[in-house]
Amino acid sequence: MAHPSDNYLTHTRGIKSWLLTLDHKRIGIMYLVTILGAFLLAGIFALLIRTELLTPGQTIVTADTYNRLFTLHGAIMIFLFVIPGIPSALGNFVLPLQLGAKDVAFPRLNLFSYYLFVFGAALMVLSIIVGGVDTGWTFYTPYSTDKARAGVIPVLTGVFLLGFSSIFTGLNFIVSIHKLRAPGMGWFRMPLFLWGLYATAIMQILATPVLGITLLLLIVERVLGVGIFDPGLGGDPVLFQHFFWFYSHPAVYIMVLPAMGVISELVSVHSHKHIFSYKMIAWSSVAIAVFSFFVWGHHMFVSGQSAMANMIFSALTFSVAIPTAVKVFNWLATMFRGAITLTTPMCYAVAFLSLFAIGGLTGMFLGSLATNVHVTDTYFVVAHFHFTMVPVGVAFIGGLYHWWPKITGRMYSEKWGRIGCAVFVAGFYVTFVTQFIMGTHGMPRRSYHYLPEFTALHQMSSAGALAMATGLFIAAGTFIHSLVKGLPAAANPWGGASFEWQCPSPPPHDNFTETPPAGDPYDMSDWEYHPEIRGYVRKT
Amino acid sequence: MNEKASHSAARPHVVPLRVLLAVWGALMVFTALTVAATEVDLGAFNLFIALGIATAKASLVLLYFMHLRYDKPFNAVVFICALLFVAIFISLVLVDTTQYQPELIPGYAPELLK
Amino acid sequence: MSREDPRVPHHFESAEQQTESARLGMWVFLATEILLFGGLFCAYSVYRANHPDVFYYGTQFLDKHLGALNTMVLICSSFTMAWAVRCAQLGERRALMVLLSMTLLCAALFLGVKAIEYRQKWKHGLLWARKFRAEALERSPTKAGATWAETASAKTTMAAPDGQPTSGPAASNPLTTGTKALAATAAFEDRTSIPPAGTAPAGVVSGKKSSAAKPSERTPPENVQVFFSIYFLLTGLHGLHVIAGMLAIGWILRRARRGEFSSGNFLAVDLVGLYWHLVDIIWIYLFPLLYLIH
Amino acid sequence: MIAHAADLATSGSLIPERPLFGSSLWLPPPASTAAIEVDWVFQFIFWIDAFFFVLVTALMILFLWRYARPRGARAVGGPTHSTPLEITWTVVPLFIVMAIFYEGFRTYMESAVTPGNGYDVQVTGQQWKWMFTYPNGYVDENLHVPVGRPIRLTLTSSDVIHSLYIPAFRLKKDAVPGRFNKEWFQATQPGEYQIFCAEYCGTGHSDMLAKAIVHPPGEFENWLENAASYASRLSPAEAGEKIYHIRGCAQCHSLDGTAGTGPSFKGLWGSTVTMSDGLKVVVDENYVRESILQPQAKVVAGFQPVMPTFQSRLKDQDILDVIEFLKTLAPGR
Ligand code: HEA
Ligand code: HEA
Ligand code: HEC
Ligand code: CUA
Ligand SMILES: [Cu+2]
Repeated sequence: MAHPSDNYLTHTRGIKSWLLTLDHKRIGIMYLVTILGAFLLAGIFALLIRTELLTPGQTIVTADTYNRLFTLHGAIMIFLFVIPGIPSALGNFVLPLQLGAKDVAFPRLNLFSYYLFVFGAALMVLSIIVGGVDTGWTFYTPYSTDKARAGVIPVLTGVFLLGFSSIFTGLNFIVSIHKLRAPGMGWFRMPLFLWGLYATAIMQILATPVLGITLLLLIVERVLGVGIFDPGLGGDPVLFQHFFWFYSHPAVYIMVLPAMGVISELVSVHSHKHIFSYKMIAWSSVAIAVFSFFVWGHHMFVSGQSAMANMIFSALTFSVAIPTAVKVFNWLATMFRGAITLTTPMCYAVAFLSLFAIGGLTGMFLGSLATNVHVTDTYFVVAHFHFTMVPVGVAFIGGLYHWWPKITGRMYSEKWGRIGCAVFVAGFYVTFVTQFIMGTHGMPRRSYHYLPEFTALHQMSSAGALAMATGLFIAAGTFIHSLVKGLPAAANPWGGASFEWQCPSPPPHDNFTETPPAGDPYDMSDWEYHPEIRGYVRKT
Repeated sequence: MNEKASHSAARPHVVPLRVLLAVWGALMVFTALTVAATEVDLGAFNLFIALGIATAKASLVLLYFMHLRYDKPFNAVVFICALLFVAIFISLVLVDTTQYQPELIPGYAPELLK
Repeated sequence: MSREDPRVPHHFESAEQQTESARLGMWVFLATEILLFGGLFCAYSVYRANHPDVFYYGTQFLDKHLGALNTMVLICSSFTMAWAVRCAQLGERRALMVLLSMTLLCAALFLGVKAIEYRQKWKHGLLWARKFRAEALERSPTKAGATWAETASAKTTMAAPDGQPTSGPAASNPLTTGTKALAATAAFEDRTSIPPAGTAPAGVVSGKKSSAAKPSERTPPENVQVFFSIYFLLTGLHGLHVIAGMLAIGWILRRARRGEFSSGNFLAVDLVGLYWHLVDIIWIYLFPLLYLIH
Repeated sequence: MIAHAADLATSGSLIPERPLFGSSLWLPPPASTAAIEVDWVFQFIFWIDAFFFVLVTALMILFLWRYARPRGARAVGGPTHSTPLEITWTVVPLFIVMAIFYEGFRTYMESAVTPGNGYDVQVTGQQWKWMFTYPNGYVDENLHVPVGRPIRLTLTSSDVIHSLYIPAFRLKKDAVPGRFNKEWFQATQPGEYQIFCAEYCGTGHSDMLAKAIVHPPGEFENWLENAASYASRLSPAEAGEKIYHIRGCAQCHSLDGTAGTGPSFKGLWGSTVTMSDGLKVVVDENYVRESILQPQAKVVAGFQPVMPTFQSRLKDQDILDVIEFLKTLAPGR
């Protein structure tokens, strides 16, 4: 055993030892801080959006400002929060630990991705100075090439860099999972979080480069005018949509697969029961990853895409629902006859289940051709994607609570953790269920003002947003409180059986002095609770 | 790998110079061939011939210059997956754009005249 | 834990694990490169499938011989690179350096030829869409240029709306008269008669569908500029990769001179080689797709 | 099927009535043939979804309550998989989603095939206004149609992508520059319905509104004849004002003196304006005519040369009418 005070946080000191670190755990923490900062910024934009929508006409900002607000809200939330959130922050920290490895395969590349990320993020935020972007996060041509504000170029460049950051992280994870598994850890002995990350990495490798070329083409289109996407020069704007969604549809599963991986961990560990049907959950991740490449056209049903393509894409869209359903039912089956402790991570896990079920099920209205035509580009879609992406954020926060003791070596307040979760979820339902109703009544999205009959619903929605923000601030408060006053955490506070619980909290610089023997990561039967250390110890 | 790495089998495959030369020669011949093939008018076939020859050349480079033939099979899987997904991308986009072609306004490019 | 080789980073068990990881990483990276280019190949396929005439027409302005020359140059460089890897594996330092230098030389030659081609295009105004000058086709050295003036004037008289005096090849397109904002509406109003039910979409007059043109018919089709856009995008992105490859080769050449490689340690040469061969493979496809359209 | 669908949708019996929109909670009252069908599919999916949502949430809450344990619980055993169960929850959803796909697809195809006897209207989107062109060449800012007759729309745009959205008809189609998208509908109820632009198109996106006006049987033809003959019916100045609205001049030129994209028309006539190259020009017939036909010839100082030419879109008579209208706005009038 290493000396308890020598952990990765105290291993070396000084700001330089952080900025130039090759330790995956420190890089994970740097990601975490950056990503939470981005989340806060985009969340503030969201609150400004909701304030503007309090009244039908102008409330606080002009139409142009509003357009810049929702664009940056969407773009930052997606590219700086949900996509990198779980893989880059939690994944970086947890993946080598769960593998029983000392680090990821390419630590230098890992640090490089982080700086790409920071640089890309900075470019996106700096775009505000040069006039902002008002294209929507989808950058549709010819608006983005002809009309939009000057800020598009820095934003596009920023997202391009973020894309490569994401690619390199994925590459690192694939190689790590292939080559660095601990002796004896077969593919089906990996924790399911790693399956989620692996499936995600496949998509990052295969889809993100297409985003790269799309953005590059868009920049070239705007600067030089190559006429691939700009109809003014003989290009085809619908082709741009194909390019964009070929990445951006898989991207929504890049967001959700790691979240599902987290949920598999949370549900099993906090129900103190072996995960139900490990193999189906593992394979369904891969199935979702593969199917997700065939459905991008469902974002283009009214764009002038041909009826034939509409039919193909609609049919294929539904294929993704099956592996998702498999996961949902398996999680329920895991809870069945479990020994469920309603800890904060478990609260977030069940919040994920109930919210994501709605998000996914409303995807059925969108995937079905007849109903899509009516609700596409309305608040119905806005509500759908918040009901799918905010749960990803929920899983992220749940995972953060779950691994927080490991990361910081301190416990947090369970009571306030649960209160924060409850306030957030209640606010969430109010904010976005109202938007489903508005959507079916024809309220178009990206509108800074609206017809008076929508006023009541919009105001309810704004009130809900305030509650969401309150819940999140409570959550943030528990984390800060824990850093300052938290009780020391045991190595294994929850009784999990995967490797990360078998090294001290916080882990030493090298993770494991002795790699533990690989076993079933969900067989928790020989761990026993010891109240005096607030944690589980393996039966001897 | 998960199994205790066997250090003895670590030696890389050294491709004999003879093979490299032969591949180089074949590539040159194929290049000449593909240029020659354009001189004959075979209609749509020309495209297939050109792509066929290019694929043959690419395979030679992959198998021998890039050692794929002697490498871990998974590396080949990675490469083939990449090609497969490019193929999916192109074919589904093509299915759509060829269908809506008649709706486009021919020669629409107003900005060129500015 | 025993560690035979101090150069192996602490998180790997053995040099073999490191080599395998690095090679897998490189292959995964090459996969992303393929998808990056895949986007451009997709744009190529879409425009070629929908406007074959544009490609038949455009390709004749590319110099097949220079293209073939460049293909051979790149193949040679691939060969020297493969040989260089072999030398590195066998620990032949001098030969490794010579071969890497030859590879660099070929790469420079390739870029030189490319520069010549680009200069010709620039001179003739055969550039990407916004910079494209249609008049250039007239002055271009090929046979096709000759017919341009005639067709242009023929089309002008046929299509000029409202008898407005128009001139120049650009006017041949009835839809593009006036500013962009007007074009679409003009399209409606110039063809005021709405087609009867069940026929082609309004505004699409019967007659020349672009794909109907035969390759022998060497009149400049509409929107030729797109061909040159695609040409510059594909060769440009490829050119950037060549430059990146040259930097990488230069870097291992320097390391080779310092004697950093040995038969037990040649990973970097191997990886750069893989990258360089991919750049070659992409060109192997670009050459027939751009220069040899028949 | 239609009868059944109509039953479900119009009675709204399946979902509670809400006064908020004078209609059901979920959808506005249907007003086209397709809307009735679409609503049926909507209900179909709605109830499947409701079932699964209740199933998932109820089981979840039940388990949370039934198997709750205090902190420090020991792990419990139990089966880790069950093939019959797994097959069931893979195959049953599979069939359900196939049904959802089929219903949506069938209904979509019914409305995708354009009927032969339709009435044609051409739709042009322009930042930030809709223009509807009728077969006789008349252009209006609203969509007027006869009830009970298939209307075929041909959509395009003159700048960026817009999307014509009529919620009451459950109709939406993008207007894409450089192409003609087709769509059709058949209104079932006379009345006035809201039109939105559903594809984000810039500053004025949320103001890009219009009305779909469905005329009772026999009235549409009269309306069209009347509207199209505004030139002979109205005084030249009134006709000019009408052109000002329907041709989209109002998008850029205000009447109250505030400068928009272009200079305001208030007090323009007879005044002296300075061009970007310093030239001074008196606004008279010739200048206005030139401004409309060749807007880029003289560009007013302080403005971008963005005004489109109206060559071939406005006839000489129209321009004269506009001039008369401008005169009414002259200072001292
Ligand atoms: C994390 C992100 C995420 C996830 C996971 C999903 C999941 C799904 N999405 Fe969503 N989607 C987005 C994010 C996401 N989406 C975003 C951001 C947009 C808009 C982008 C923009 O325009 O700005 C969008 C838009 C969008 C559209 C286009 C709408 C439009 O603009 O017209 C469509 C259309 O088909 C769609 C469908 C689906 C489907 C079918 C799923 C499926 O994967 C859902 C599967 C899940 C379930 C079905 C629920 C669980 C299953 C059960 C409880 C079992 C029983 C179920 C059945 C038997 C049906 N989505
Ligand atoms: C992950 C993605 C994500 C998330 C989480 C959110 C969160 C929210 N979104 Fe957003 N949204 C998008 C992605 C997301 N959104 C996208 C992609 C679009 C489309 C943009 C476009 O059209 O181009 C969009 C558009 C969009 C619109 C539509 C605008 C329009 O079309 O006109 C609205 C309107 O209500 C809205 C509201 C909200 C609200 C109230 C929240 C709230 O949930 C926000 C609450 C969060 C906070 C207030 C931050 C608090 C943070 C902290 C306190 C720090 C946290 C620290 C810890 C917890 C440790 N969003
Ligand atoms: C897209 C915006 C736009 C539309 C639509 C538009 N204009 Fe203009 N117009 C401008 C701008 C900008 C200017 C000033 C620059 C210039 O002179 O070209 C202008 C200038 C003018 C002038 C000269 C005004 C002056 O102060 O000297 C006249 C007259 C005019 N427009 C008439 C019209 C009429 C009539 C219509 C409709 C049939 C119309 N415009 C539609 C943007 C527009
Ligand atoms: Cu036009 Cu939005
Ligand atoms: Cu999607």
